[in-house]
Order: sequence, then C-alpha cells, then structure tokens
Amino acid sequence: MLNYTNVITEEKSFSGLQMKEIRPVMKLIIRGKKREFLSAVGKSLNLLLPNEANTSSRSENLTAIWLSPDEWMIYSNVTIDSKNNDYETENLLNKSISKKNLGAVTDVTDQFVMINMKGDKIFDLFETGSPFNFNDFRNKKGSVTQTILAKIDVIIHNQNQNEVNLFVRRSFSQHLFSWMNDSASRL
Amino acid sequence: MKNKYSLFSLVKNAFSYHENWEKAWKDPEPKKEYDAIIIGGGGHGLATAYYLAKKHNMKNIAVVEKGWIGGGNTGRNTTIIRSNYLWDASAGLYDHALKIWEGLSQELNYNVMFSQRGVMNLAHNLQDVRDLKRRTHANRLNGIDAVYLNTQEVKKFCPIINTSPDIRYPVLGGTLQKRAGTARHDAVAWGYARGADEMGVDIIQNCEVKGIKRNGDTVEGIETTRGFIKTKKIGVVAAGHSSLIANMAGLRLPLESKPLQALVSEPVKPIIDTVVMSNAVHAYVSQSDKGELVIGAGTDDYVSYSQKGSHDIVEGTLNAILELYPIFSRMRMLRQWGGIVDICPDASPIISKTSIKGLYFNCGWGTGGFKATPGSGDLFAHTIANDEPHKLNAAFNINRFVSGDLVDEHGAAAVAH
Amino acid sequence: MFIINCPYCGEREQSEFKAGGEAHIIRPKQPTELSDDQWAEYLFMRKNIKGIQFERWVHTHGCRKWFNVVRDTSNDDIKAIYKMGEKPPII
Amino acid sequence: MVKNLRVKTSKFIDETYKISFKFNGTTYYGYKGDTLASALLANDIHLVGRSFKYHRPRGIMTAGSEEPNAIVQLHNNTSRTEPNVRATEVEIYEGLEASSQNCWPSVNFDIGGINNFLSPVLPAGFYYKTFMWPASFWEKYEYFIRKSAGLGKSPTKPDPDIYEHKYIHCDVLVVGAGISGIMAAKTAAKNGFKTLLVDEKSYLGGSTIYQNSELFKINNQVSSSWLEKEINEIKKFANLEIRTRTSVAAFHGYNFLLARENLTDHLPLDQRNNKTRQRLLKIRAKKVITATGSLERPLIFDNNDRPGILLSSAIEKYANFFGVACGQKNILFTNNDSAYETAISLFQKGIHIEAIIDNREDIDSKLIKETEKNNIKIYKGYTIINTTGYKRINKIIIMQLSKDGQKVVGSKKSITCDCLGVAGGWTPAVHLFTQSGGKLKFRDEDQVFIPNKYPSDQISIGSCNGDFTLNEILSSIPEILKDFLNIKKTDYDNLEVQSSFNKSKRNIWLLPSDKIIGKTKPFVDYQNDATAKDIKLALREGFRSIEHVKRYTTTGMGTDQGKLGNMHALGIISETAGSKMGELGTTTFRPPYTPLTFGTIVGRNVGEYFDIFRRTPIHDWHIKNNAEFENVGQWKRAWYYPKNGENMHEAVQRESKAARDSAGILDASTLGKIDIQGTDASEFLNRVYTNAWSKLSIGKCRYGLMLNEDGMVYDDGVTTRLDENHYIMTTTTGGAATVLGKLEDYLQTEWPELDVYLTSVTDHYATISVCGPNSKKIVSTVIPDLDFSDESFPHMSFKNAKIDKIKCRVMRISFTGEHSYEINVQANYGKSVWEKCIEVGKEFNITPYGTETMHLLRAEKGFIIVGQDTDATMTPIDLQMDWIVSKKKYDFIGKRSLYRSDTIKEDRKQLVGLLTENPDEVLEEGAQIVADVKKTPVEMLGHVTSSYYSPNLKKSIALGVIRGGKNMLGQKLIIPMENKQINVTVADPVFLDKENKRLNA
Repeated sequence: MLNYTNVITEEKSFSGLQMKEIRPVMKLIIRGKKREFLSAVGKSLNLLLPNEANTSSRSENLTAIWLSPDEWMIYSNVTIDSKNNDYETENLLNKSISKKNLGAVTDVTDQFVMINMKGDKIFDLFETGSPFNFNDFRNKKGSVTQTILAKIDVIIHNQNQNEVNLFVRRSFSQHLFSWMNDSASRL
Repeated sequence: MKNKYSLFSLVKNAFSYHENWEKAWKDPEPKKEYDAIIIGGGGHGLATAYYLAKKHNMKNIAVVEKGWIGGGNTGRNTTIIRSNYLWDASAGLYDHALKIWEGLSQELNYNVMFSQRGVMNLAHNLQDVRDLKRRTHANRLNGIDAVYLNTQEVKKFCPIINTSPDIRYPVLGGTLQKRAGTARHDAVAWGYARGADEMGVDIIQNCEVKGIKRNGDTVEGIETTRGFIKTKKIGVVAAGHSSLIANMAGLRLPLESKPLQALVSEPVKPIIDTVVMSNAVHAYVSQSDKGELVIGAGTDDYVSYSQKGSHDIVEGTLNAILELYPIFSRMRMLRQWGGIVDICPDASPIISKTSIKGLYFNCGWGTGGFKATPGSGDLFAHTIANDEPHKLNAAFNINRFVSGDLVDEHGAAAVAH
Repeated sequence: MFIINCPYCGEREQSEFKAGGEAHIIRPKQPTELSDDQWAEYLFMRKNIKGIQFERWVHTHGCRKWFNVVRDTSNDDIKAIYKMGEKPPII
Repeated sequence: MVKNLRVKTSKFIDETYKISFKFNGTTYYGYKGDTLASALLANDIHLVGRSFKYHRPRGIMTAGSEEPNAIVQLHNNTSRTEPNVRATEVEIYEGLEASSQNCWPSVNFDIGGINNFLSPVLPAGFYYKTFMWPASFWEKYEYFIRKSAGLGKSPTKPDPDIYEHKYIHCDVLVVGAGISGIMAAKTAAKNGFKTLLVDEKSYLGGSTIYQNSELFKINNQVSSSWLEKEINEIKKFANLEIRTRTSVAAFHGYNFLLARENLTDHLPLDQRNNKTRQRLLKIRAKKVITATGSLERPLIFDNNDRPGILLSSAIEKYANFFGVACGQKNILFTNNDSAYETAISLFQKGIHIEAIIDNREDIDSKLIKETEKNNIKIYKGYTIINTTGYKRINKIIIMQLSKDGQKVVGSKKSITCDCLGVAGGWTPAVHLFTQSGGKLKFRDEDQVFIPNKYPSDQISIGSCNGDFTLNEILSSIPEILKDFLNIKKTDYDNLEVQSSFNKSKRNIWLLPSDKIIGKTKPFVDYQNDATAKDIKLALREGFRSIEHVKRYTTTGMGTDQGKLGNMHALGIISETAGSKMGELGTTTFRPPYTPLTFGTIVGRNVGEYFDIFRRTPIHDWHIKNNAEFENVGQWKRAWYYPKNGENMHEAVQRESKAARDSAGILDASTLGKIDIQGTDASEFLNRVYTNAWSKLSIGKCRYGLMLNEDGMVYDDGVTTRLDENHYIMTTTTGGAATVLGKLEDYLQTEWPELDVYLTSVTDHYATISVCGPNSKKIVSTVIPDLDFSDESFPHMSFKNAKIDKIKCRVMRISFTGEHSYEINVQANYGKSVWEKCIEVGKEFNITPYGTETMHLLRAEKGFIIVGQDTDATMTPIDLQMDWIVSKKKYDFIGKRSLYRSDTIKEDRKQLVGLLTENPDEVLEEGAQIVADVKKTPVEMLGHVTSSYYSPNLKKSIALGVIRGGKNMLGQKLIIPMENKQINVTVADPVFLDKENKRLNA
C-alpha cells in the first residue's frame, strides 16, 4: 500500500489564529468559454459556476471558486479517501466537458495545499505580507482572491467571519507556512 | 588659455579670497551655424565634443542641452567603471574607455577622482560560476586584467561579505578586475565641459531640440527653443530621450526607456573599499569618498520617463544587500532617485551612422553607460568626423538588429551595469 | 507603484502585474514573406513614446489574463484600460 | 560640576522617573519624556559633534528631525549601534549610551579641527582642482580623504532586531498631528472615512500643545487647552487609527506612502528582544491630507554655527515642553514676530533674556509691546555681524542695518551671552508634497514656496500650506476640508480666535557684514560646512543651475538634506545672479523625508525568508540520505549523495557508473509540467515548437525545442500526447514559469482563435526517473499489472498505470541514453513510490543520483542543457540539431529569424564534442578555445560549455561551441589556461552509444 505523505503535518495555534492543512481534498481546475460549458458543468455537478469575479458558489459536496473569466477551481467540501485518486467528479466532467470538447478538466489535487485558517487575527497576518486590500473582502462571505502573500501566489477563499481557506502550490507551502508562523508569533 | 588648476592655484587664490577664479565654461548664445552639433550635454555628449575639437580639429561645434549639463544619467548613476565584458567587441570598447580613464584627470586638468579600487562580480550558483570563469578566460586572452576568485579569496578581498555556506544563495566565487573602480560623476561632465569650452566649443544649456530639419535624407539643422541652428552633422547623445530625437528625424530605434533607481546611505567612515556586484542576488554597492554607501540594481519592466521607479525594486535591492552584508541592517537610506535608461534588446549600445546623412546616434547604454564615457565620446567623435565607425565601435551599428549579429551581453552573466 | 484596474479582477497593486511592452504590434501572419528589415521592425523597433503610450500588461499573480493599458509615460498616469481584442480608446 | 538648567516643571516630563544615560563616557541624568538633546541641555551641554569638512565644534540647533549638527553614535561597538542619530529625536531610556562622531581623539580636542585653519585653501570643489599629481597618487590622497570624511561608524555586527511590513488601505491619511492634522483627522473620522493619523513625535498636538500664552486663544481658551480637548475626542473614533512615532518617509504616485513606525527605540535595550523594532507601513490612501507644519529658518551671518546658537522656536520648545533653559544669558535674533513668542515663554519660565536683536526698524505688535513691558532690551534695525566663542558662543557683535539692508552702518557693539536664538521666519514643509509630484509656487510677500498643483487626490493644510498664524490656520482649514472631503460642515466653522501675531518680516537671505565676504564664514549648510561664499564662488565659476550649485558646494547634501539652509541658498543665488526666486525653482526633495533604516525597508525578507525555498515531494528523503543540494531557481535539488566521506567527484563517478551498469534513480519533480487541452492543441504545439506534432500518435512522446522570436533556443523538453486533444508538456526546471507565461501570451494575444487551455501541474506530480539496464525489472515490479514488453511499451511512449489504487503516468523516455522510465504520480504518493523503487531496486544496487551525475550522463550522450550549452545566442542549427527544425512547417516561433543574413552564416559558433589529448585531463567549463596562441590578439573560437570525466568511457569528455565547429571534426585546437595549454581534438558530441542500442536494450 502506498503511503500518503502530505506537506504540512502540524496544526498551529496562536492567540486569535489557528492554521492547519485540510487533506486530502479533491481539487480540479476547469476551463471553458462557451455557454454550453457552463450549463454542462451545472448539469453534471448540479453546481452553478460563479461568473462574477472574485466570488464562489457551493453545492452540498463541492465548492467552485472563480479564478478568471474562463477558469474555476472546484474542490470537495469534505476530505476524500487517501487510498484512491479516481474521482467521480473528475470522471463526470471528463465525460461532459473534455469528451465533448467544451473545455478542459485538470486534476490539481496535489498541485495545491489547502490551509484552513480561523481566528480574528487572520487579516492582521495577511497585512504583514500581502498588498491586497482586504477591507471589503473580509466582510463578504464566499469572496475569493488570487494575490501574493510573502511573495508567493495564493488563492484565498473567505469561508465566513474569521475563517478562510488558503491555497498555495505544494512546493511553496512549507516555506509559506513557516513564514506565516513567524509572522503570527508577533501578532 | 584657462588658468591651470593645482594646489598652487588654490593657495594663490586663497589670498584673493577666491574672488578671481574664472568661469569653468562660458554661457554663450547659439550661433547661426556650426560644423557639428551634439544633442545632449551629458558626459558622453560633452566628451564627444571634446574629442571632436581635440583630435579632429572641429572647433566650430556646439553641445545643446535641454536642461543643465550632467543633469541626466551622468549625475544619477552609481559610477561603476570596469571593462571585464565577455564579447570581444564589448571588451574592446570598454577597455578603450578604461585606458582613457586612467589618465583623464591629468588630461582634463580636472580631478575626476578615478579610484581603481577594483570591481568584484559574485557567483551564487553553478551556472554563475561557469559564466564568470568563461568571462575571466575571455578577459585574460583579451588582455583585460581579471581573475577568478574562490570564496575564501572573495572574503579576503572584501571581508564584510557574508560568505557563510548557509545563506540562501551562498557565494561560490567571483571575479575581480583590479583596474576597475569608480569615479566622481559630476566631475566627468564638468571636466569635459571645461576642456571643450577651452577649445572653443559652445556649451548651450536650457536649449531644447524641437525638430530636425532635413533635405531628403540629409540633415540641415535643428529647431530649438532658442531658434533654428544650421549644421551638416548632428550627433545625438540623448540617452533616455534618444527615441524622441530619432522620431523627429523619422527614425525608429530598437530602444525602450525604463526607470533605473539608485540610493545612498548616510555617510559613515570607510567600511567597504571596493565595488561588489552580484547578478543572482541582485545588487551592487560601493562607498563614495564622502562615506555614503552607493547602491543600485535593476530596472523596472515598463517604459517610463517620469524619473520615478517602483518601490518594489528598491526593496528588492536592499533585500539583496542585507543578504550579502547583514551588518548594514541598521544603516539608513539617505536619498533615493531614479533615472531613465535606454535599453537595447541585446543590452549593448549603439554608436552608429544612420540612414540619414549627417545624423549619428550614440545610445542604448542601458544601465552601463557611465563607465564608457571617455571611450564612447572618443569613438563617436571619430564616427562623426570621418563619417565611418572606428573599428572599436563597428560592431555597435544599428544594422546588427537587422542582420541578427547582436552583441548579447545579458546572455552572458556579466551584469550589464 | 501603480494601482492597475484589471478588467477582470478589479483594482490591484502593481506588484501583481507584469508589463509586456508596446501594444498593437501584431505578429506578421506571413513572416517568411518579410525582408530582414521588415522582420527587424517587428522584432526590435519600438515607438518608446514619451507621453500617451498604448501598452500590454498581464495580471501574473491574479487571473493570468493579458490586457491593454493607456499610460502617460511622462508621469505614469493610467488613462484607460481595455481588454485584448477591444478597440483602443481615443485619447 | 554640572549645572542643572531644569526650570519650572513641564507636564510633558515625568520628574518622578529619573533616567541615567552616558554621553561620551560620562553619566548624566534626565527624565522620562526627555530627548537626548533636552537632557544634555538640562546638563548645560551644547557641544555635541564636529562638522563634516572643517571639524568645527557644533551644538544642538533644533528640537526636531531637521537637526543638522547634534548627531551622535548610539551604543558604539555593539550589535545595536547606530550612526548619525539626531540627539533631538532620541527619547532617552535607562542605559542609553551616545558618543560624538567625526572627531578624534575627542569632541573637545579634535585633530581634524586643523581643517578649520586650512579652510582658506579648501573652498567649494577644491578637490576637483588638486590631488592630481603624480597621476598614480590619487589612491593615496583618497585614503586620507575617505578617512576624514564620513560621520559615524557603520555597524560591524549583525542586527539583533526584527523588522516588519504592514500594508494599510485607508480612505483618508492625515500626515502630522499638529493642530491642523488633529482638526482634519477628527473631521474625516466624524464623516465616516476610514482614517489614519500619523505623527513622527511620541505625542499629539505639534507645537500648539505647549503654547501656554494668554495671547493665543481659541473660543476663549488658551490654544493648548482647546487642542487637548480635541485630542481627547478623536481618541474615541473607532474608524480613526492613530500611530505616533510614525514618520512618513516617502509620498509616491497613486497615493502610495511609506511610513516608518518606531516601536522599541525608546525602550531600554533589555526590553527590546523578540519585539519588532520598526515597522514599514505601506499605505494606500484614497485621500491624503498633509499637515506637516513648517520649519523655522536660521539667519545667515558670520560664524552663525557656534554651539549655543539655536533656532528661536527650539529654545521655546525646550523651555515650554521639556522645562529646560538653553542658557542663562539668552539673546534672540529675529526678522519677524516669532522670536517674541519665545521671549514671552522664557520670561514666564523665569529664564533671563539679555536682549533681542530685530533687523526690522519701526515695529510694534501686541507681542512686542508685551515683551517690552517685561523690560527686555530690543535692538531694532540691528543685525549680528559676528559671534565669538569656540566651543560655546560667548559674545555677539552687532551693528545697525542701512535702510536698504545692503550694508551695516554705525559702530560695533558687542553683547555677551551663552545662548543665541535665531528666528529667520518659516519654511513650509512641502517635501512630501513635492515628492508626490506636486508643483510649487513662490509667494513673494513672505518669500516662501507653497503647494500649487496637486498631482493626486491630496491636499496640504496649515503651515505646510503657508498659513502660519493661528487665525490663518483656523479660518482656512474648515473651508479646505469641506471642499476636499465634500462635506457640508465641520466642528470648526465659526471658531473665535485671538492671536497677536503680526506678519511683518524683513527677509534678508545673507545679512551684511563689515568684512568682505571672503573673510567671513556665514554657514548655509551647517553639516556640510557650505557657506554663502562657497555659493558665490560656484556662481562665479559659471555654475548656473541650482542643481549645479548644490552639487558643487554640497549644500543640502547632508543627512538633514538641507532642511534649514536650502531656502537661503536659493535666495543667495537669485540675489547674486540677479534672477527671480520663483523662476529659479527648487532642488528636488528626494525620498526619504528622514533617513530610513535598511532593515525597516527589507522587513522580514532576511535570512531564511530572503527568498522562497521550493521543495520536491521527496525532499525529506534526500536529506535523510545526506544529499548535497544545488540551487536551481528557487528549488533545492539533490546535487549528489556522498557516501562515507566521498567528495563530489568520487560520488558522481560512483553514481554515473551504477546508472549505466545497473540502475540509477533521479528525482525529476522540479521539471515544469504544463497540461495542454483543447481541439487545437496539436496546432498550438506546431506553432511553439520547431518540429511537427500533428502526426504524433496518442500514447507517444516527442522531444521539442522552443525558440524565441529571435531564433535563439529558449527551452526544451519532452511532450506526450495523452489523448486526441490532450498533451502534457515538460519544460526545464528554471523555464517552467516563463515558458507558461510565454505560451499564455501567444495564446491570448496572437492566437485567441485557438481552442487551447494551459494549466500548470508542476506541483501536482512527483516525477521519478529510473534508468539503467535493470530499470525495467525494477519498475515492472513496482507496477506489476502493466505490460512492459518493448512491443507494447517502446522507447518514447507512455502508459497510464496504477500502483495499488493510485493512478499514475509512466513514460519511457531517457535523458541519460539508458533504457529508462519516468513515473509521474500524484505528489503526496511520490515519496512512497520512490521508496518502493529503492526497496525493489536494492538487489540491483539501484543508486540515487543527483543533478551533477545527470549532467554527466547526458553529456556522454551529447544531450544539451539549455542555459549551459546555450546562452541566448545559439540557434538549433548552431547546436547541430537541424533534424528538429521542420522545413515543411509554414511558421513557428522564431522561424523567420533563422534566415537572417547573420543567422544563416556557416561560420557561426556550433556545438561540438571535445576530447583532450591526455584522457585524464578534465577541461574547465568556461575555458576559451583557440587555434593559434601566437596570434595577438588571440582569436577566441569559442568556449567549453560542459566538461566531465566519464567513468563509463574512462576518459575526459567535453562539449563546447566553436566558430565553424561542425566542419572541424578531428581538428586539433588549444585551450589556453593561465599556466598551461591543453591540446584538444574536435569530436562528435555524442560520445556514447551513437546507435542508441542501450535505449532499446
């Protein structure tokens, strides 16, 4: 049996801030421009893709976040079985999107590490390393942004008051997590 | 004949409370016509005029400057002078300049404070090492003094560099050119101006060029804010503004003008006695005679004539400085400024005739022009006077962008500044 | 440091973008038909304008989309922003 | 014995909290609330430092950040030392140690003082005129010049402190918390704007807060009491953030401002550990209100620089705020009313005033009357022509001014004193405004520059906008704010103001003297010792522009950036050159406003956070197995795995041999991977690669070469066709990001019609490459249910597979020339698969190898590495890879450039192999290659790009590029090293297995 080795093993907790990796979470990047693409995704997953910039949508099992006019990330709301990486959602989309040449579906489950952050210091932490203006973002449930944190590309998804999911590419994740811990230690 | 500068003249003038010093250069009205006009009163332009008068006996010439002489990149750069370039053409060009630097103060009777304190280029990864060794071998065979140093030798020559193997990009080695160093930027412009003025060159400040008058493909003169001036030869040395002048003559150049920033610290007692440049950990530093750390790095990636650059560049530069010199963390930035540098796709200059008769361009020096000032002026003067390039600047013609015969200096590791 | 209004993501700091040089230089459809001079024009020659310049930027650290910017290069004021393929505004 | 000049207690000083500190080794006492300057003055110490050029004794001149003279070294020779610190800005703390700078052996006796007597031969720019003989001597002169120059000493130990950044986005930023700033901040906050108020001082209220005179009232309260109430109110707003000890350093375009927030410098050293010392605030404000106040001007006369000479306003602040008398026999010298405010304050505090020298003739304002009531002697229409006292002023000499103010008349009179206050009028602090790109206009009536055109959504208010008197300020601000914030009313719409200030002023930039100027030393720039005569000399020598004069005389180039003297310099230039002040323009104020610590600018991006550190999924295994690492871009890649004390060479020899003899394994996870999908994917690849892709059948791999439009090799890698419209492209490690960017660029801007989507999956996969004769045995055991027969799984093909339930992709491709497989599995399983391979491979002595061995193996096979064997000047043809350049394809990126007059030349540098005459001699990478060493200058034909000792061929091999190399096979050439010449023969770059037997074995 293959062992599952994720990057961020420890859970960190500071006054007003907790951080941990949630895993395994299925993540897909889907790309498409045509209207048929949107409806096909909607039908096969019964999930309406957000077409407004910097927003997200959610079904019982899946969350879709806007990344660009023709790009979304879909991730599973709950963790999945680490013994198997054959995802039903991916197969569904392959049938309804790829096979029909409506767009592209790419598995990025391990491309991104998803760090869940909780607490009222989240945005104080971000402000020590991100040029993004979080003034409105922080009060808008479901808002999404792609920006820079400590010179590293991140995707931040606002879950609700004082909780966000942060996505970072795997090879950067240890460096970023270490940086976040350092900064959090002085908040 | 101007009275000679010397310790003696200083003492002599002290008795008259320095009230009898004469003008370093006149402030003449433009004549109706000149045999040649240099557009741009920076170091390169003034040097060009100086050598036209001195070596090619063209005395009826003028330098027109839209602001004040030496007010552009000459007075804004970090004054690094070296000639350890990779390609033969570049090595030839820059070492020609370096040789003139070595006797320039005496030639001009103006102390340009050329300080041969050496320039080190550091290697931080294996490809750096290969590239720097390649360059050192080339330099040696081109008769340019350059040696490759291992990490210990780097540390020995400049003890304050952090050569610990534990830093993010450890210093793996470096090159040293001992004849290289720095000079006093203002003095170069002022010294050439004084010298040119003495030979009868008109230095006309606050005179902006508004147009280039041509008859077919031959130049006839320039329209300026101080009227039309007739001439048969125009040498353009306008650095960041070269494309504007070219446009007046209906030419396009392979140039982009970008912001380049530099900064100095507050003055402190001597702490670093050489010039250190690093490509991978991108910054370079030296210490002025006044005691300020003089620091610079790369350009922004967009075209701008605002003489302002983005803070990210400054932050990144100091970031690199502190990585290599942690002891400077508590030093303070005193001044920061920006210049406009005209960059060629191959990071090499253009010293060339053009398709228009009597119109010559000297531009594209990017971030590295200051070091070439005397050589550039000399070779450009030759090109203008003889209407053909000197063999040392033949490779730097505009046509290379058509043929593809580029002198690609950023393909080679040498930081092009 | 500019603030650039990405036509897709909205106002962001310059740090999130990269500049892509002069806009509306269309890659020749038939390069092989061009003379060396014509090809050099496309490859290297630039207007390098002081004043109103039309240029390309990409939101590298955001949506990764390219778009056009109209900027006064003499003071860096951004006058307009429009998507790729859209008609340049009259300024 | 030390006098105590502490007078009537001040509420800003906590006299119950005594603090001891050292200055030049002696211990003194001060109180909480003191600055180093106020504490020194309380101990009757004025002499603090020596000037830059003449080493003249200098004292405390101001009470703020504009201080030119009183700059000291803190905690000399410790890791927290700091040079050039202004005594007027340092808040004292227990254990503070400060020492004078730029003097030896001591500030009291400074050898350098001799320069003062040499000064006649050291006029402005003297160094341009001498030190030129003999030519070779400059370095020696320079050594001494450098020694005597500089001020403090650089730290020599690493900095123990932590610095941080903070981004702040607000609606309104108010810079300066004087009376104007407080009014602005309250108004903005009250109207719902998210407001940030910053001030460089540790307290709010600026200079009004210690203004206790009954002569200045607002709504019938003394101005300071009125302001106190306002301050208490603004602290209540939730949407108003107040940051003190926060100095705005730079005001950039788009209302981007940088500010330094000082958090620990006022604390005893032992309380600073693990705290953030300073924070760089990166502020984006929709609107900026600048309320930075104004700076008092000195007066320019002979010997106006002696210790004991201060700005009149500074003397007032030391008395009112710090409760300190700067002297016991004080004289004030003024050209306007503000000196009388000082006089009255001093009088109230019982500090003796000897006299007031006023260059104005007939004057009488309420203030002056009030002063005369206290029978203080006023010399009207007089000027100071000289002062005496080497280390502390002890006498002034005055004379009457002529009506036109051009010369002095009458007889000299001298008055003894121990302190002189100068009041030359006020200069609005427009530095930030001009930094932001604002243009100034000159106001003739009182000779000041004030803001004219605003380049962004900002406004200047109060005295930095030229409104100096209380009535002007209070009457102008409400209107300005209403307009700027677009609101109906403010709390200040009808304030009742009572102010006794009379604006009359007699501005004389350079006061006349009885001596010719050559014999005087009227300092304009105190720190750099630039005098009025230096300025006149510069003009005499033909320097016209203000920038020229500034640079020639170094006026305004000190650490105070000429905050005191720049205006006088301008004035003297315009008077001498006969030009109008407004037309001269100012010198540009460059950021930062006050010097900014490097560490603060850099923040946390030091040490391990200097740059990003990327790890592969197998990184930990490499560490456990003692790998040495190589930096490749931001990645750490295993370089080689030394075993029991091997050096790199030995390790690499062992690894290389094992890989060819049996089996080797490489972590290739860092290679860029781009997922390409869409109906036009094949066409897209046709356009970006030099070779053709349409006919590549599904399940097959192909090597591709990518060019720049200029025809030069840009990147390479293997791309696999996974499906009809689905490819996976691999790029070089360093090229991954730029290649994706470049492809997106073409896709979005040149070929938007193509139906293609690009997605990076570099981090999604771990890539494990197993090579060698036994690779098949190993991989087929790790992946049992896959047909590895050459028929179904030949070289350059791909298969989907599963390990347990985990999907993965297996490519049979090779960068070593050996039979080899590349397993791409989801990153989180990568380490496990790697370990499986190692385990299964044990019986075949499977050997992990790093990048160095990889480079050696590929070199044996003549495979290039982009960036090592190419340098942005090599075309595919130069690389002798003509076979990969499609002749049939109509176009691809860079194709046209391959047919330019130079790129088609036969004698370009071309890639060849090199064999040394002595097979054990390994060439140095980068070494140059020549045919004839006697020729001068030596003609370099090319250089060595890659070089190794091949354990498999048992000889040294190298790749190089040589002009015309492809027609030189077998030719003998020379590698000239410093100490020897190495003979080489040009060879085929493929040294091993040209027939590719091993690949298919």
